[in-house]
Amino acid sequence: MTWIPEAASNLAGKVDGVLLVITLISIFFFVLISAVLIYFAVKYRRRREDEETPYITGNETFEIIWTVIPSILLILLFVYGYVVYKDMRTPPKDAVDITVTGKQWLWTFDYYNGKKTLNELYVKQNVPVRMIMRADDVLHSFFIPQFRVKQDILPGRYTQLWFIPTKVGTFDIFCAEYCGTGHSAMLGKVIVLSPEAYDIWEKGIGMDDGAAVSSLPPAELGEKIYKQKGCNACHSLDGSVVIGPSFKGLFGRTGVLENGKSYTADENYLIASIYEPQEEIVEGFQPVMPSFKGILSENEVDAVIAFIKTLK
Amino acid sequence: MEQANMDHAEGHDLHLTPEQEYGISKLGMWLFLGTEIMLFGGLFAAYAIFRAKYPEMFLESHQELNREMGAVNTCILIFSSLTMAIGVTAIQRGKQMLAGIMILVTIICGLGFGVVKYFEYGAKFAHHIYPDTNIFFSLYFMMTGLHMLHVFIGLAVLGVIMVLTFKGKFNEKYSTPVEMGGLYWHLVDLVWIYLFPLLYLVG
Amino acid sequence: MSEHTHSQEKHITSYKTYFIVWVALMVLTFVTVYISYLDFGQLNIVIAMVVASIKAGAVALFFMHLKFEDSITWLFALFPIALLFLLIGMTILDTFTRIFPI
Amino acid sequence: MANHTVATNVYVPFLEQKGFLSWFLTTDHKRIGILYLISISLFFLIAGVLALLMRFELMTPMSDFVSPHTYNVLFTLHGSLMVFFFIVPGLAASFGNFLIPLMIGAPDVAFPKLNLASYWIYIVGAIITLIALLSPADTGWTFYTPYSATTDTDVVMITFGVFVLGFSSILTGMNFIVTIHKMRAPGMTWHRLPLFIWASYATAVLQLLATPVVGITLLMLIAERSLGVGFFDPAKGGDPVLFQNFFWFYSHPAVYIMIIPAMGVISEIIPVFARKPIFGYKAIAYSSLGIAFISFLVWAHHMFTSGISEVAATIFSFLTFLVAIPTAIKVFNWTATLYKGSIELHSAMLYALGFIFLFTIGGLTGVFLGALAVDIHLHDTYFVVAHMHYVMIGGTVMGFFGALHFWYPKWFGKMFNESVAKLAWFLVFVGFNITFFPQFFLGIQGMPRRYATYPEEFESLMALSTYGSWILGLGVLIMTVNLIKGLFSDEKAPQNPYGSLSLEWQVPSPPPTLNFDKIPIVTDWTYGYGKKKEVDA
Ligand code: HEA
Ligand code: HEA
Ligand code: HEC
Ligand code: CUA
Ligand SMILES: [Cu+2]
Repeated sequence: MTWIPEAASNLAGKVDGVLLVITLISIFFFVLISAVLIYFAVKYRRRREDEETPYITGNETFEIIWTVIPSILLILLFVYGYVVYKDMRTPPKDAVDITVTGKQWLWTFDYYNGKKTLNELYVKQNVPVRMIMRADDVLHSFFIPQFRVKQDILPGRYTQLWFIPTKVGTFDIFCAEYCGTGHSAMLGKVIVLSPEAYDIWEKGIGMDDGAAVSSLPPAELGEKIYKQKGCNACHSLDGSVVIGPSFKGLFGRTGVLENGKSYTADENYLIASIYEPQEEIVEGFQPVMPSFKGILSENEVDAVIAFIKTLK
Repeated sequence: MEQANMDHAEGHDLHLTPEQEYGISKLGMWLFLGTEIMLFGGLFAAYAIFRAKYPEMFLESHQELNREMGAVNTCILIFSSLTMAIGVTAIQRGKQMLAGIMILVTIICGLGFGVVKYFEYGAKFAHHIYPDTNIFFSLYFMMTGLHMLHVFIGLAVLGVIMVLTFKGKFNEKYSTPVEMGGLYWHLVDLVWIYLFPLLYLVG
Repeated sequence: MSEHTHSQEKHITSYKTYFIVWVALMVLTFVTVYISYLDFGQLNIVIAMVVASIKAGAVALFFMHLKFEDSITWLFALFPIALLFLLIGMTILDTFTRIFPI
Repeated sequence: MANHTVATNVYVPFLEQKGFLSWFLTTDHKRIGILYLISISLFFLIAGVLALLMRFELMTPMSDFVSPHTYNVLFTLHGSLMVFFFIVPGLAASFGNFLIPLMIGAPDVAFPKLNLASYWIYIVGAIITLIALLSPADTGWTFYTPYSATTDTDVVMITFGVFVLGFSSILTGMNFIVTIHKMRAPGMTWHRLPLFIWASYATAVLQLLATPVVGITLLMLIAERSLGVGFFDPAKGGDPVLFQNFFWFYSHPAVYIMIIPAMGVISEIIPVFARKPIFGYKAIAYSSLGIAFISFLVWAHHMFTSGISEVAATIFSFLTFLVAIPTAIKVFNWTATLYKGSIELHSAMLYALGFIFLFTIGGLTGVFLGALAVDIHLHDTYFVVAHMHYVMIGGTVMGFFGALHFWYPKWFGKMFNESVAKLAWFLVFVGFNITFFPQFFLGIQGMPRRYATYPEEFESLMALSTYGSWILGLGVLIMTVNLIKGLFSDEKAPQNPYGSLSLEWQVPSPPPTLNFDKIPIVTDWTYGYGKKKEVDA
């Protein structure tokens, strides 16, 4: 682990430049002050009770020096920071638009090509992207450390950010603005594909990510969906309650709903829970689960259920 | 170098001379008025922003307000400020009876203001206008509500001061509480001077 | 207590002054109400605020005796107003220079 | 030389009177100071224990000790209690109350009854907030809308508690300003005032004029929740970012409410233990006012990524850099004061030197955050957490501990064990750095704050931070025990153990009820240490 995360976007290098300059200036001043402080504290430590000290009340020259030099440095730093900021805030004309919606506690991405993904953002290497962002409920913040980009997303209004991904790979997306219980689980991935790989992804149909995945056995596909589509943000596999009930031993379980009715978690119940979560709320939980209608195909829901069945 | 003649600092209480106490109270009061300005400030800032954002909403909604009632209330409050000021001068000249009566008139005016406001609010509720109707009315209710709260606090303070005045506690040598009560009351007036046009006239 | 005990002499404002100020306030109130029936477009609020500020100034200077106060009182009377302008000014600046991508 | 005309007729220390009412209805500024001291220390310990719980949870990436919801509640309470109930009233109310009248040669503050009222308002606010713990909020101490307007937890109660508390702050500020203007002893001119007084004055102005804005903001939030108004709700035409503007208009000045008194303390401790006049008196004095003034102009540096306009961000970034200048002046002047001194490393002095080290780190990292491009990356990461703890613990808390050790003999007339105090200092200093230094790296790596669970790659540094917090906690514990034990020791403190020239040391320890037998006549400034050639007015 280096002290600074990998620089994986066109902006990262520039931000790192500012960061480096500030770090150097800071280290300089810190070392200077500490060295002088320690030197004085040792050199002039009290040896006798009746030591005489000179009556020095100040010195204008010094006063001016240590006002003017930091001032100049600070103004330079401001300008440098501003120049890079301006860059970070001005998307190029040819950027492709991807719409991001943040809601408690998922990311949805809508692409210019009509595709839609959940918690996974696919972008093409070296192609500028403009993210147009909006929240459904409360504030969130879209943050990719390796790209050095961050922007809050707000309900009722669009905000934007842009970048050119320069390295192929998978990087974390964090929600950086506190948004409630699931804030720390509101994670995503940005997957930077080489132009060739991106074209293949673009041609893939539906929401499955490629033929390779669909050919998995259902339970394994279900597990993959569980991780990719963000079920893991709220449902644990080990019996602990995060935000929603754990999936452990869920299948066949009986329980009580908020409205007092009791239920058995059979296939139909699970399908309904995923497509219309607000209809039947399990007792003791909040109605916060988003509907996955239009996000998970029927095959995928079947796969999830197959996966849940394996969790005894 | 000033001379120290402060031997009277001995003893059980802070022996400040009445003049010193007067200076101290007055500065304190003005500082307090400064915080009051900032307290209303948040609402004024919100007003400025939302008015600039939604001029039509403000224009439309303010027509629901009753200009006449607002104007009447403005006159009542300005008049009460006059009587309060006269009360202060009266007590400074040692005229306790006049001062007491003037404060009484001020209080009556304050009550009158409250009565008018009561009818105004009542009329709003009758038209199903509540604080959550729209942002203009949110501001209207919060600004006038906070102002009303100040009026009530002022009335309570003036009530006490009036009783003490009639009891003869104050005179030309010592009139600090009357003056402080006066400053506070004028501030209440001052805030209304802005609220009236902002809410009733140029919504 | 070092704070100069000299000139603690109070200024007592005469009843006459108060009456004059009051009449002025009433006239100005009438003026704002009257003007509000006319339409000066954007100027409406400016006029209203100028009139209100004159009134407020009169209340502060005479009813509240600010005219006869020392510089510290003036400072503490004016500084909050400056801050208020700052608060309003900067929030407005922010609100109306934002960028909306769509 | 601060002249002292303290007669020695009947000396009745202010601690003499006994009984419940003698404390709870006291208007003696020294006793009110003690009341504040006890209250804020309790809140510090409570909120500190909450922090230790948080750190314990964060030792591993999973949420295995408390649930995410509980974690969120923990940092909300930790932040709110620390900020509103410990550090904002903190030094200003406890040591400010104790010292201001003594230092300026006055028998009490300008409004003693109001002073008592302020304390009780503080307590009422605290009680309301403690009641709020029955259904604790989970919004973070910043109460950002719309989350705070929609969460099921009880936000109204805690914000109302903070609202009430605000009045305590306002009244204290007003009291101090008037006291400093009107109650100075003869000869105590502005340029002879101890620097702690200048600092308290600057702080008081901030308290007076910034606090009402947070008051009205919280009131608007309460109205939002209870009356359904929509100032901050986009669905009703409101603007969530407006809330942030209002909140930081107060809360940025509030961070200087926290630090300026501590800077004042440092300016008192260093000359005494270096036996040197403070270097650059006027520069330090006026820079306090400068900081206070500029601090009103920088609030939106907390909002660079929040969706404010670029123009505003640029202006605020520029002004943020300006605020570093008066601070830099202070740091350099303190360092220069040590030159050719006769330095005694008393525990109070160790805290003061610790302050300079740690606060410099905190301040410099503040400059990182002020730089627009860098803040985009670092905002809402552990870098900010580290920055704020470096300035608040490395700065204010160090100053607070320093003040405790420095004025302890004066206040209580007793002594604590100096060796134990040095040991505690060492543990606090080392533990603090182990806890928070790794967080800078975590932040740069991208670890977001307010995360109950976190990706595994951050585990080693997070665990290190947790171990550090144990050392820090141990240090605080030892210090607390040492100071409390000192109260019951038989060792009487001398009137002026360090040879200070400031007025409070010219009266017996503990001071008599009305401080002075006679109001003293001051003939020189407070810092006339060393072999003197001329008198500085
Ligand atoms: C005691 C409290 C305190 C103090 C004194 C400061 C001091 C400063 N703070 Fe800090 N700050 C906080 C408490 C404090 N802060 C808190 C609590 C938060 C987080 C709130 C939250 O979100 O929960 C915060 C967050 C915060 C942010 C927002 C970060 C974010 O959320 O993205 C920023 C951004 O600009 C910032 C900047 C500064 C600056 C520039 C200073 C300056 O005043 C520092 C000046 C000092 C120095 C610079 C060091 C000494 C100078 C020299 C040695 C001279 C040479 C230096 C140079 C030439 C560079 N702070
Ligand atoms: C004055 C301010 C102050 C102080 C002193 C502290 C002190 C500490 N803080 Fe705090 N902190 C904040 C103000 C402060 N904090 C704020 C404002 C936030 C932001 C909140 C938010 O995001 O909303 C924050 C957030 C915060 C976080 C980030 C949480 C997150 O974002 O997820 C962390 C994590 O490590 C942390 C840790 C600590 C630790 C380890 C201490 C240590 O210094 C604590 C030291 C320990 C003690 C003081 C306890 C000692 C006592 C004992 C050992 C037992 C004795 C008991 C009795 C006698 C009863 N704090
Ligand atoms: C934002 C949090 C959240 C996410 C993300 C989420 N859920 Fe849920 N889920 C909940 C909550 C809360 C409940 C309980 C309340 C309810 O019944 O709606 C729940 C209930 C359920 C239930 C019924 C459980 C029972 O014990 O009866 C199923 C099945 C379920 N979710 C499946 C899923 C699947 C599959 C996914 C992902 C594709 C998912 N959930 C994603 C929050 C979430
Ligand atoms: Cu979404 Cu935090
Ligand atoms: Cu700040």
